[in-house]
Amino acid sequence: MIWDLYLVMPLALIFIGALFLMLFSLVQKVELANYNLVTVAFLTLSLIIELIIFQNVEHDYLFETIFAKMFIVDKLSTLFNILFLSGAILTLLINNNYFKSRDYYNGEFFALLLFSIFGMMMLAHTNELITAFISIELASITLYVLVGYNHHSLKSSEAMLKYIILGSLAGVFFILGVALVYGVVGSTYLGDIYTYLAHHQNDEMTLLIVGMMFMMVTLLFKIGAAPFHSWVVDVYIGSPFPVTMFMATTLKIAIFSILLRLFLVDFAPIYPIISEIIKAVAILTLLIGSLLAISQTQLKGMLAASSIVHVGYMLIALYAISLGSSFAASAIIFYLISYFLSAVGAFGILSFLASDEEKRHLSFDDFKGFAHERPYMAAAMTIFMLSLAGFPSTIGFLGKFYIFMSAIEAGEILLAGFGIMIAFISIYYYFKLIALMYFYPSANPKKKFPFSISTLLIVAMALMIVWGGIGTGLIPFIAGADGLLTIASEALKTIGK
Amino acid sequence: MQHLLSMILFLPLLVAFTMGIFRVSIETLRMVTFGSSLMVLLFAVVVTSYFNVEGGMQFVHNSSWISHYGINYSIGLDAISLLLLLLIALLMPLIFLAIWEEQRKGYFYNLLLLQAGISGVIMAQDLILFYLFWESMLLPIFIMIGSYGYGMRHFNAMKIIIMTVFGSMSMLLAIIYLGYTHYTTVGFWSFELSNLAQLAFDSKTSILLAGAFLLAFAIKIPLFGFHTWMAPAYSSSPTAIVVVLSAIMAKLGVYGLYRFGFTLFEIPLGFYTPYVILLCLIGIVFYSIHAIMQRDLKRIFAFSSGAHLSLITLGLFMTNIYAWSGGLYLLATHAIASAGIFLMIGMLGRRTQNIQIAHLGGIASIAPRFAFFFAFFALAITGVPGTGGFVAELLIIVGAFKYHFWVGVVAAMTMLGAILFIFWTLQRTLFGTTQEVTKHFGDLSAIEIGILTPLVIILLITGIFPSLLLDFFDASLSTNLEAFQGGVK
Amino acid sequence: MESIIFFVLAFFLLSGAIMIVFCKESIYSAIGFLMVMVAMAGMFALLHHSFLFLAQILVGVGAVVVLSIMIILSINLKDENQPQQNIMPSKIALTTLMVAPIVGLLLYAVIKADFTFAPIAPNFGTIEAMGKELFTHWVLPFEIVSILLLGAMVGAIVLSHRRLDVKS
Amino acid sequence: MEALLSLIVILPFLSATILGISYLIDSKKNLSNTYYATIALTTPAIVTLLSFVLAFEISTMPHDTPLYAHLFDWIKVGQFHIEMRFMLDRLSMIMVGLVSFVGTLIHIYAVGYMQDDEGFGKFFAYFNFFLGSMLLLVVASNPIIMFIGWELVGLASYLLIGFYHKVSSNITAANKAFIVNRVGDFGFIIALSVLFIALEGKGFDFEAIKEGIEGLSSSTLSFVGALLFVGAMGKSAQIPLYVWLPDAMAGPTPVSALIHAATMVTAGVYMVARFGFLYNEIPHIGEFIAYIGAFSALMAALMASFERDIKKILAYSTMSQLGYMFIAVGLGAYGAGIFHLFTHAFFKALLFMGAGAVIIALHHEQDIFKMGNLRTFLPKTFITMLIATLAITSIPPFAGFFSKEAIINHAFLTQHYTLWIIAITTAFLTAYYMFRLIFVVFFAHSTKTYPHLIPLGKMIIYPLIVLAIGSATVGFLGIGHGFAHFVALPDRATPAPTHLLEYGLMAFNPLIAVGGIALAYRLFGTNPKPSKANIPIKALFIHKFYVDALYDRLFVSTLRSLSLFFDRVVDAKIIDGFLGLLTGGYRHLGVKLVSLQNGTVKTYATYIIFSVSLMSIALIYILEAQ
Amino acid sequence: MLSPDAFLFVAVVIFAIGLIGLMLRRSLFVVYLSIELMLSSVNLILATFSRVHGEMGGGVVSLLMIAVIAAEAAIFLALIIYIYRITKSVDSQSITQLTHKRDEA
Repeated sequence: MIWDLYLVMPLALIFIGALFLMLFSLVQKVELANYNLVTVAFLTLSLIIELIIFQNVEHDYLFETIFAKMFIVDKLSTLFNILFLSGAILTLLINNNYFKSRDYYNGEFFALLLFSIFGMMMLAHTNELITAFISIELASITLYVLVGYNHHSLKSSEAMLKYIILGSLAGVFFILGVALVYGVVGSTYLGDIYTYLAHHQNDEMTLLIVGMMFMMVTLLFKIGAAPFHSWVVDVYIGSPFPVTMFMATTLKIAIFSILLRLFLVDFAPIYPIISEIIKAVAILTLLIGSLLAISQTQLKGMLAASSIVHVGYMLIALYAISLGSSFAASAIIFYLISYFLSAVGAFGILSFLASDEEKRHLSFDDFKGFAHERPYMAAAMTIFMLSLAGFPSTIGFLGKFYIFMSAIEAGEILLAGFGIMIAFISIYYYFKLIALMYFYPSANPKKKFPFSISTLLIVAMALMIVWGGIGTGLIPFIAGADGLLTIASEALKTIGK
Repeated sequence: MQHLLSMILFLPLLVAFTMGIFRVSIETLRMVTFGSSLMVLLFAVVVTSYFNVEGGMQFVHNSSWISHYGINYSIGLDAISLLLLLLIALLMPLIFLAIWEEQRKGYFYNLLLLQAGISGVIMAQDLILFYLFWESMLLPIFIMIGSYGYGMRHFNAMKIIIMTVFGSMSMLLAIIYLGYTHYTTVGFWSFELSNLAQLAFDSKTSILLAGAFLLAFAIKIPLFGFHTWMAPAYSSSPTAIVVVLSAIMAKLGVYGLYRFGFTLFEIPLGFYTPYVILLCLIGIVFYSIHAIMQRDLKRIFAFSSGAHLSLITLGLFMTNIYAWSGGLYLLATHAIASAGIFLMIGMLGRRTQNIQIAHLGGIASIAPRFAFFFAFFALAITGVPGTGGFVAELLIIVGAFKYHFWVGVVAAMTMLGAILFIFWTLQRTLFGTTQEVTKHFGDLSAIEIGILTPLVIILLITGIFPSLLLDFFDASLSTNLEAFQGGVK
Repeated sequence: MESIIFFVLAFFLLSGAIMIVFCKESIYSAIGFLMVMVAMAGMFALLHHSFLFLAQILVGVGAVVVLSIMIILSINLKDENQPQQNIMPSKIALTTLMVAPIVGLLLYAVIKADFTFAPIAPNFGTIEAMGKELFTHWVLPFEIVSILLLGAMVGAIVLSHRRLDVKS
Repeated sequence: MEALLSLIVILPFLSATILGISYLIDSKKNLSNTYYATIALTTPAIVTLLSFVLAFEISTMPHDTPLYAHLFDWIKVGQFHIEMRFMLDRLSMIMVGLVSFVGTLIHIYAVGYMQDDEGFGKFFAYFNFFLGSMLLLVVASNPIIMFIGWELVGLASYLLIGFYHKVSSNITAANKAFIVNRVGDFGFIIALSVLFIALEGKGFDFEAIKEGIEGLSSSTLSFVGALLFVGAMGKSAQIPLYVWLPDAMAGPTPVSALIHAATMVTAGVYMVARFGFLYNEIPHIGEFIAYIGAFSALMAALMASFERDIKKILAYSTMSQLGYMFIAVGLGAYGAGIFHLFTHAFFKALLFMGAGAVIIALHHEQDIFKMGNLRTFLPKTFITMLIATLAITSIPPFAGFFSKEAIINHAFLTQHYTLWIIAITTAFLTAYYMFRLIFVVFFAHSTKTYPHLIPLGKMIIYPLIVLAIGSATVGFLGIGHGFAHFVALPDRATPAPTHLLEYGLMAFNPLIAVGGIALAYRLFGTNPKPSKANIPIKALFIHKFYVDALYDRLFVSTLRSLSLFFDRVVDAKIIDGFLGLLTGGYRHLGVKLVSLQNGTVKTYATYIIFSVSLMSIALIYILEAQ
Repeated sequence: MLSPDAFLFVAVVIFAIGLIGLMLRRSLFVVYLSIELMLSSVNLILATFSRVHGEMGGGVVSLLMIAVIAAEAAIFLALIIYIYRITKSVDSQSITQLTHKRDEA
């Protein structure tokens, strides 16, 4: 029981934090920085507990007597929680300046952010479809509001409008799918579904397969896979920077936590039936994502579109899971980590710049001569771009490497080749930014490196990316490329039945 | 001793990062980089002195990197790698001397990174490690062409990166496939070259795999048809980069073919041999003729490089001892000669701000030393006897005739190819009357002569006493050739 | 008897749904929605879900529909503020064609599954059974729904508290 | 002795290096001409001495035991084992002696001639470099080392022709010389490679080749022989690779004398003689060589007859005389060919140096029709040149008579009557154009005076005298085939002539020559006029058979337009065009796709629902397929 | 006796009508109501299946769904008011700043 309380602490802390901030936002005198600090404090506390849990947990049902077997705690969920929490912490810390520079942030922002995180964490823990649905809704609904938080900007409002309508539309498919699954199995516990699948023939569960497909639609929508990608670019561009960063770094990962749980274990027996659809989606996602990315004129749009491409890679691995690839799942987790680091860094620099100089719109042209103005920032940005492009010696390369490895293990050499082709195209749009930074003279004078928590974190991200790409086990306690993979595969080991 | 290679590899990186973090002044930076490049040269010389000519792969160091996939930090040297390592170690101090006056710090950082990348490519024995360095060395080149280059530098920088990355991506796919096959057939992961070389494939697969590798190297070399990045990149590059591009980078394509292509794919390469040889032969003629009407010195010698690299590749693919020795010999001597010529074009450009042939002329009458060195390197490129190029071309031609008569005839055309444009170039550049831009052309300074003289001496020694160098890698080469021919049979 | 009730309810349900989609005036749509909600409650009753029937009437009709209508009335939409949109038959046909596969798939699977109603337990659908089920098996989602409602509430407050100061 | 032999080659290179480095370091021109001249003259002098010592040594030894000097292993790759080894047999001994002796004289002459040139040091660096290369070519013990010398003399020739590099046309001439030579070398290297591959494993020294070719098929040998001769064509200016020789006169006159008369151009003849054992196996190729030589001789003579530039006349005459030599070596009379080479070196060097003296005296005037009456002003030059002219027109007892007569008679005796007629015609023309030169330059316009004549120094005159003595006397070495017996080359057997025939032929040749002289006197003896292109055939001769224009059209223009085609079409349009199509197409697709993202929710919703319905169709299909 | 298929059929049709509404109409109200319609139809499906299986789980889920519907309604209605305040319209296409053309300008 004490152990269970311990396990629930991270979630409880987040919820308490959300309530706390919700109430305190009524107090007008509190400075914004303090809200941020409090939020970060709650998140950090939660993160620390999660880290400890990660060391000790194997596979556990929280409060089994009360929650039945709905609340699962294993290394996978803990790992994902660690990612969300760090994503949120990094978002908040890196954007510290940005919050100060914009007058529309207040306490509720942080409360909503915590609610959203709570939803994602719940999603990682859930062992039941309705809980999953409600968690997704919780994470999404709060995120909708966050997207539209900038009430000075029509774009922000437009983004929110689109996100709400399309997100709700997509959400309906999930619950429809759940309903169909329930209709067949008579239960929404993942365990029961698994048992059912193990004892029945395929033709008895047509409805179950249909339900699985509809659930898939929602999940694909939320991660921004083509052809459900249309919202991504608009919403990313429209959102305030911290929210874009938050979305890019957390929500996608959260959805993958449930995707992995569903398709790696519980739906595994019937997953191969729809895997061809996943393959098509993966190909389409890669293609459309790269097409969109090369034609974006805004930097944020490019990053948004390229995030579609990154989803495409993970879908390759997801497809490989259905063909029995044993590396695919850890490849996805590794890729998520690598994308997480790179995206945090890239968006971090954008928002840092946006907070620094109001006049910057952060189009491509604003980066002309950036390297001569801020050499260290440019170096960091270069590292992020290289990592996103999958250039060797960054973590992004290893991420892609594992993905392609899983595809080849699954016997899909052409698919891997296609992925590599897309990676090749992505070189173009990422290097375009590097080119802009280095190839043009700077109009502005050289600036000093501003030592602040934001910049230090950005530099730390860059170092981690490099370390993740080339790091070995030489230095203990700092997980390099090898260590991260170990973590991923350890986490995956615990989700089995 | 064991870590000597690692020191060669990481010293430039270490220097670059330390200097970068402490934001040192340009004077310090210049001194330290030059010093580090001398240190690397010293290390390389020490390695050479301990090198056993008969010994195959040496100085092997192997430590685990990504244990899950059996990827190791695995480095080592054989005679051919050592040759390339010596080349880069020798050229870097000269390049740093050549850019001594440079005020932009980026030059030094990028060159240090480049040196590390190239050394890594030369030493790597693990395919993933190799790929890592292979790609990484592109970045400094990209940034330097784009930042400090000339002409349509942005476009050309993008072009070189796009085209070369295209090749390497295909190679990556093949590498992954190889590694996975090793896992399924042998039971554990490994990307170690020596392990992967043991694998057997059905012929279709191996042909595809070999093709993927070949594509990467063909673009880097570049063979005919994959070459359109070459002239633009050369003409846009700053001196330091163009030297590295022509002297080292292009050779790495051939080296890659030798080290990886021939070790991994003895038989499937046979499938490609006729096509590659055809491309090489076309290249020899095509590049030479193409160079005739170029107006820019760098472009002319870019095509000249292309022709020679085609010849080197030709030598490699004919797989007899003459052609192989000749190819590797040409690899070394052409590296030196083209480094010399491009360094000189850099010096010329610094004086005149203009390397369009139409605006030059009359240099010989006011700057005889410049003219001498320039003509020497140009002639060395044409393979005049007494310089190493002649020996190499002779060996390749003999090897080509051994392979097939008509191949030999076209290979012999290199003798004609280079002179077609080089003498014309010399005429328009050095001779005749002075023009506006060459009116006040200063002769070479002592430092510049100091940079160029070692190259001249090396070229002469390699030309007059070829046995010195040929004997050095003869043993390695014969062993590999036997292994290769054994594999084919 | 049940069949007649079912058909009546289904008629109201469908006509309500069609009203929602095809009526130009928002208020008619809202009335359609009301019809749907009420008919839905009837359906629940028909399925012996007495508690659901109650909840639907209370929450669905009592809260959601009323709230919607109130908002329609409060923002007092005039005709010129409504999007001018002609619903063309061709578009209807096109969209119908697009949803047809989805409907087809669902019906295909449903028919293939061949469901029949199980015999009803004595207390099926009562508050008691519902409560017991809820608090023995469904505590977790129940809790999270409450958090969802809280979050939605905060979000709604944030949205509606906004001042309109769009900078150009 | 070995050391001496090595020194012969090494010394000139060494001195060339010293001179070159001195010249490059001495940017302020502190070093005097004396410094350069001392080094420059010492070297050939020592070499000459050494060669005489060696010549003595050799002539005492049996002819089939040459002297060897092994320096080092040059290449050892597989069977390709090439030693840096020198071989001195009687043939190479003759050549070494000739080259070093004539070379020394020309060096001396050049010191006088180049005195005022600012590139004095550089000139002698090149000169010594040339000397070394030529000696390397001559004493090489295997064809590869010979080829190195072969190439290096080409390079030296390039450098020396382009010595006056401020005038662009001189460089063009130099380029032409080098490129045409390289075309020949292209044939040479192919021949060597084929020969090597055919003989692989048997060694590649001349001796080893001699042993090895026994087993080779006649077709291989023919191929090798023909292509070797292509190399000789280039170096010795035979049809069709002669075009560089007239242009090569752009270099300073000592260069013309040394390279384009006495030494380098004869390398081809030497090479064919060196490979005599090979050509003896394939007489039909030999005949081919002889015909090429004959036509070259005739053609050159025709062109010389209409030329106005004094040096170019001599250049054509060189080509013409080389033609004779090729007739000889082609027909297997190697001794006769080498003998003509030997005598020719004397009188042609003399002619060039005399011409150079005239040119320098007249302030670099080269048009013969602007000269005249010079015998009164330059008597020594006139006499020496007259001797040389008599030698070349084969008036007995001057040197040329003996050597040329041997060749012409050989053609007659081996029943190659066509060749014989050509050779006779050429001899007539030779006499005509050479005396045309003498008459126009030294006799005509007897009233002409030269107030600003530059006096000629001793350094210029003395070598002329020495060579004049040589031209007058060396012919006697050939009496009774003495020379040919001495060199001991593998001459093919000739039918012995009857005495009557022999005397008849001997008398016939000078008669023909006298006829030519008479014609020249009649046309140019008193009042010379340059020929005008008033009839087509004359135009053909004056414009040098339009060969230059033809080559220009055929090769230069073609290559240039091909180059432009490669640049503008193959690279830009085809390859980059294809790549551009790919990338551009992809970008275009991207833009199209972005325009589909029209930003309205309704459309986006439609996309999503449409996608779902597509997935539904796919799923129905999958489910049905199960 | 009614079969479950009848209920499911009605639910599916209502779901489809909701989808059509989303594709057809620009009015935010109709969009909102369409989504609610779809959610309700799923609710009906759940209730039907609960009856099919004869256990209360589906009913409970339906109950929770009603709460979710309420939450969605809250957000949607707040959105509608907000958009109406900004644009004086309930058109879903009243703000179009994020189109590609706009970015290029």
